[in-house]
Amino acid sequence: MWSFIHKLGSPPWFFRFGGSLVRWLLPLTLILLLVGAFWGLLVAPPDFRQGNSYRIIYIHVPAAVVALAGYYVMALAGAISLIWRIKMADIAMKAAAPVGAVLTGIALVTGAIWGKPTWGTWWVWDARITSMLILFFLYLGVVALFEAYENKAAAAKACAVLSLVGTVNIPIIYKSVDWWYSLHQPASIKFTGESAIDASMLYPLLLMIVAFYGLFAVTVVMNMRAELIWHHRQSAWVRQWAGLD
Amino acid sequence: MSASDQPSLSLGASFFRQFLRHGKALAASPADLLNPLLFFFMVVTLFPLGLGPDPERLSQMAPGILWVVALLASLMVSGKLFASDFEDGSLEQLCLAQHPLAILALAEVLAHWLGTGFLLALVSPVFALMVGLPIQALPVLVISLLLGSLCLTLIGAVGSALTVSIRRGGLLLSLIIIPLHVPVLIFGSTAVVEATRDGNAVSWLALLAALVLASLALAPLAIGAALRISLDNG
Amino acid sequence: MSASDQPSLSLGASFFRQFLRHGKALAASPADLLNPLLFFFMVVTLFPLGLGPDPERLSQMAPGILWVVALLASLMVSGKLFASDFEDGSLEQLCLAQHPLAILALAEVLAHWLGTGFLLALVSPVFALMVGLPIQALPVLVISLLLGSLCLTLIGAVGSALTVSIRRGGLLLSLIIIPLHVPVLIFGSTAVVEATRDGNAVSWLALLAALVLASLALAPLAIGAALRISLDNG
Amino acid sequence: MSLLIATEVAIERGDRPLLRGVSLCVESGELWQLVGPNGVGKSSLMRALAGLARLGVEGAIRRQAAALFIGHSSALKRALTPLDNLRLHPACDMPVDDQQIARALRSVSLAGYESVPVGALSAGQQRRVALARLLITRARLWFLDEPFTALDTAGCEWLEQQITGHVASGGAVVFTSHQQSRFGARQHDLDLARYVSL
Amino acid sequence: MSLLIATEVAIERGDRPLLRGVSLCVESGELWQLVGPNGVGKSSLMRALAGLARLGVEGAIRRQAAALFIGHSSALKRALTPLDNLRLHPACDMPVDDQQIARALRSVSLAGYESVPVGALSAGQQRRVALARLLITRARLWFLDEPFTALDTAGCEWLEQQITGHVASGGAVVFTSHQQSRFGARQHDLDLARYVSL
Ligand code: HEM
Ligand SMILES: Nc1ncnc2c1ncn2[C@@H]1O[C@H](COP(=O)(O)OP(=O)(O)OP(=O)(O)O)[C@@H](O)[C@H]1O
Ligand SMILES: Nc1ncnc2c1ncn2[C@@H]1O[C@H](COP(=O)(O)OP(=O)(O)OP(=O)(O)O)[C@@H](O)[C@H]1O
Ligand SMILES: [Mg+2]
Ligand SMILES: [Mg+2]
Repeated sequence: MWSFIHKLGSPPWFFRFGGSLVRWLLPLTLILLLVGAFWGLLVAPPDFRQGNSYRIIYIHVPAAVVALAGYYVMALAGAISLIWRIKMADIAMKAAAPVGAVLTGIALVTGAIWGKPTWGTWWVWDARITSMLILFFLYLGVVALFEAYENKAAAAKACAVLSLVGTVNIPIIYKSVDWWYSLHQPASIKFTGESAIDASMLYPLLLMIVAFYGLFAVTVVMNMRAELIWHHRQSAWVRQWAGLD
Repeated sequence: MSASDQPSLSLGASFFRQFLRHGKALAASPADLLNPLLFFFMVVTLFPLGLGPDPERLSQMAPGILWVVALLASLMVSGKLFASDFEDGSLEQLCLAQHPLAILALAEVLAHWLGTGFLLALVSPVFALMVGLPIQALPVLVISLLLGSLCLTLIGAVGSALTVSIRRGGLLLSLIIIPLHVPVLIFGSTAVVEATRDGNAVSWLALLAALVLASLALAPLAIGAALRISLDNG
Repeated sequence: MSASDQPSLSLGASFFRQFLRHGKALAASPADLLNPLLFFFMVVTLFPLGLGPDPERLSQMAPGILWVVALLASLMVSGKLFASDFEDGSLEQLCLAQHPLAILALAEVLAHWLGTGFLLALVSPVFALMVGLPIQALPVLVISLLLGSLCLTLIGAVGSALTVSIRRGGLLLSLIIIPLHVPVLIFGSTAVVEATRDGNAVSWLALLAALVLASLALAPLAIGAALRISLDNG
Repeated sequence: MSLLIATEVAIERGDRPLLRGVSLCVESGELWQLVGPNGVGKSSLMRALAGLARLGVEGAIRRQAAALFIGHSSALKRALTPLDNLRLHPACDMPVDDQQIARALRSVSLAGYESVPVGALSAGQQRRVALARLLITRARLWFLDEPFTALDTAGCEWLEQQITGHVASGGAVVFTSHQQSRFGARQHDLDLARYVSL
Repeated sequence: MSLLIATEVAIERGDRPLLRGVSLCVESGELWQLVGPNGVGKSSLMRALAGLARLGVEGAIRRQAAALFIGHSSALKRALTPLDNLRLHPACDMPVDDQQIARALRSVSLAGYESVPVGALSAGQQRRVALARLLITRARLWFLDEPFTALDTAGCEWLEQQITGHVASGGAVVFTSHQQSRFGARQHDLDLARYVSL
């Protein structure tokens, strides 16, 4: 176990390990995505109230779920980088932030698109929607901070601090937004997610969630590999891999 | 000045150079350009959080909120307009240049505006939809913000030029500048309100345009004079 | 470290010295000190102008407006918290001091808060009356602002410490800390809303107080770490 | 030809009188050093001569040529590269292309640093970028306030050559320095201690 | 007694390797000068030795005494007077009273400027205030990065005396400078050109 963690910290080893991981995870994810999309978009029955427009949940919900989990992955990597000073954790964090931001963005945009036919408006200040928006800001903050630092080693440390501060805050933010929403008079429009969902719709949804998790992992690992070869572009093992030596 | 000391760089070239210099310093990375937009976005978000999520009430106040936030955004960034030029000594160099300080300073102001107010006006519809502004009011919103933010930036630049060196006088001078922002705010928000009611927005926009022309003509002179005073004080 | 290198100045004395140093530097430029107040005053005046003068509606929104503006005022000044220390090299000296950076930095943050948020909370009733907040809500407003602004300042200090080494970091700072400000805004404005309705304001104030304690405990650690990182980047 | 004529200049700063009765006439081809201990008013006088300070300055100052001023602050943007900094510099009074700038940077031994932000250069390297402005201006009158600061031996030699060359080609230089330098030109010293106003 | 032991230090900044294999051992009573051309890495090494930079620094650095660092930036607040600046300075590690500070200011020939804001002092005067810190610290290890900058002849002599005195009383000084100075103490040169990493 320890030797595995130790090896994870070694760039050449991780590069190879990541390579083989991507090699089988990427096809698997694509297959899951295809099956899930086919099932959800074509096979599953239309909703009796919303007709076919509800099918956007097959993108909306997985994106939202994985975006949330992604922040914790990123913060965990940040904590590891600060405490144990493992470079690989820096790289993981840097790779996860933009992916999480994009997923959050997808959840927001698909939600807005969905909101137009169902609520007749693009946006409402619902508790969950609002906290998703704040999560989006948190992600963007990390990405922007990283870009702004000139020294990339310092950038990673700074982002680690920021994402840790964010982690402490996320539960507070969620709780406060929840209270905020229930305290002020409720909006005239209700969030429709509460009704129990039929199994025929649920299974493809679960499948899509798993597929999005896979997609997240694959993108992050691919990002990390790209970062690794760029960072070590001068070193022997990269030149060997690229066939330069 | 002797004949050999004729300006060897045309006014236009100098202007453009100064414009580029400031623009590049602002946007040393493309991500920097997004920052004012994000700021606007976030501050717009703060209002529903503070005022409560009732869509009805929010949409009523949307024009006012959007305009006040735009004003604040401009206020927050334009205070620093000449600060770095003053600190790193660029201002001295501008004073010694062969072309009028007022015009070179205008180049900076325009670069600054393009990177902040202009962009903000372009993307404002997104925020407007979030606070429930009716769609038919969007064009007027964009135009009013385009004109208004230019005006705000010019006025803010005068304030910035006056206060850049002064440690103690800053307060008084901002007090002088702020009332000048008021007409812009009133014309702009009224134009948008009119547009939501299908009223006569155009005349308010015309008023804004007149303000823009007036400040384009007068502000550079004030800026140039103020910068020289600041240098003397420094 | 050998025995002769024992700290020869107690932690308390160092803390107080740092507090005084920052406080004096702030007070030497009263403009900086009054800026947040002025900003608050001005923006509170802008709202009736932008939203229309209907007193009924204004007084309904007063808690939200006052709190959003207080948040923005804190945002405006907290970017400057460590900027001058970084530029003039004081930060290096703090890092080399014998006492923990986190604690010395806390001294500065407190001095900063006393000069900005604390003052603002004290004079807020004046502004509150201008936007028609019911008188019975004033005590809650002041207390919520006292607690809340301390919290905002501490969070802002983390952001300032993270961005201080970045040129043109001003807006970036806002991006980073606005999301973290959200709970403070919600608790604070809700407390005031409850107070206007004679509801249960105390429990919201208690939540704010809990936030203050938590951030007093955690923020200094983050600030210390962030300042060291910034030094490494500089 | 006189490039700068100052008559009976008196200087005060912040209500404190510094110098009085300073007169000098800088001819083309001349090299002037303002001499005096810390705080006597060298920088203040130089700013007045260059036309940067007007309040608190009395007497007549006539500049008859375009002036270049390099003072304690570098007038460089830390976020920009040396290339951009020079190309877009307000003190650059002639049309320049990238090759000229690159040549100027090579001349100050900064080849290879063309696209590093100036903020990430060492103190001496930043000063070299600031001094590279000497190569992209047509100004005949140079005001240099402690230009040798932070330069290493090679850098100082380079600057001495530039100054000597500029003077030889009919320009004029007014500078201050606390270091000893050797120029290939005769040097006029203006000892400000003689003009201190009491 | 060794006050500072550095073994096999390697330094890189912004992904650019600067120095490698630097080892030095500073004993009490020693005076070390870091020597090298602009941009070789003197300031970077000194910051690493003083403990100010950690990222990009490899190797072992052990400081066994309190350190004082005076770098390119003065660590003075422009709005405060020299008196306040020194009395409240974070680097002042002992209890001081106003008389001590006033004496320190007299020693750097700034009597009469006690209550002028530091921002209104000349370049050399500001440097003198910064250097007055040498008189109000008990740190035994001094790191001085180009401390002679902006000082006039008298100022330089004063600083040479301080350094000599500190070394004689069992302290140690590590400094950089591009000027020639004369100290009453033997000086070790560490020529960084030998450690440049390729
Ligand atoms: C921009 C607008 C929207 C945002 C930001 C948003 C965000 C979210 C988030 C964060 C989740 C939570 C996933 C979880 O808790 O595990 C979610 C789930 C969900 N959303 Fe949205 N949403 C938006 C609009 C909509 C709309 C318009 C609808 C339907 C009318 C909708 C229906 C759902 C459903 C059915 C779920 C899953 C059910 C559940 O887990 O409770 N969303 N959305
Ligand atoms: N903030 C920074 N970020 C990245 N690189 C830097 C930074 N500061 C300096 N460098 C690089 O590190 C190298 C060494 O810089 P350093 O300041 O240590 O030089 P130095 O020997 O002190 O030179 P000088 O004599 O000019 O003061 C320079 O080549 C410079 O390009
Ligand atoms: N901004 C200012 N406001 C008020 N007084 C100033 C200001 N700058 C300098 N002075 C005062 O003017 C005097 C001369 O300053 P100046 O900078 O001209 O000296 P200098 O001869 O260049 O000295 P140095 O050799 O230290 O650079 C100093 O005694 C200083 O106190
Ligand atoms: Mg001077
Ligand atoms: Mg150096």
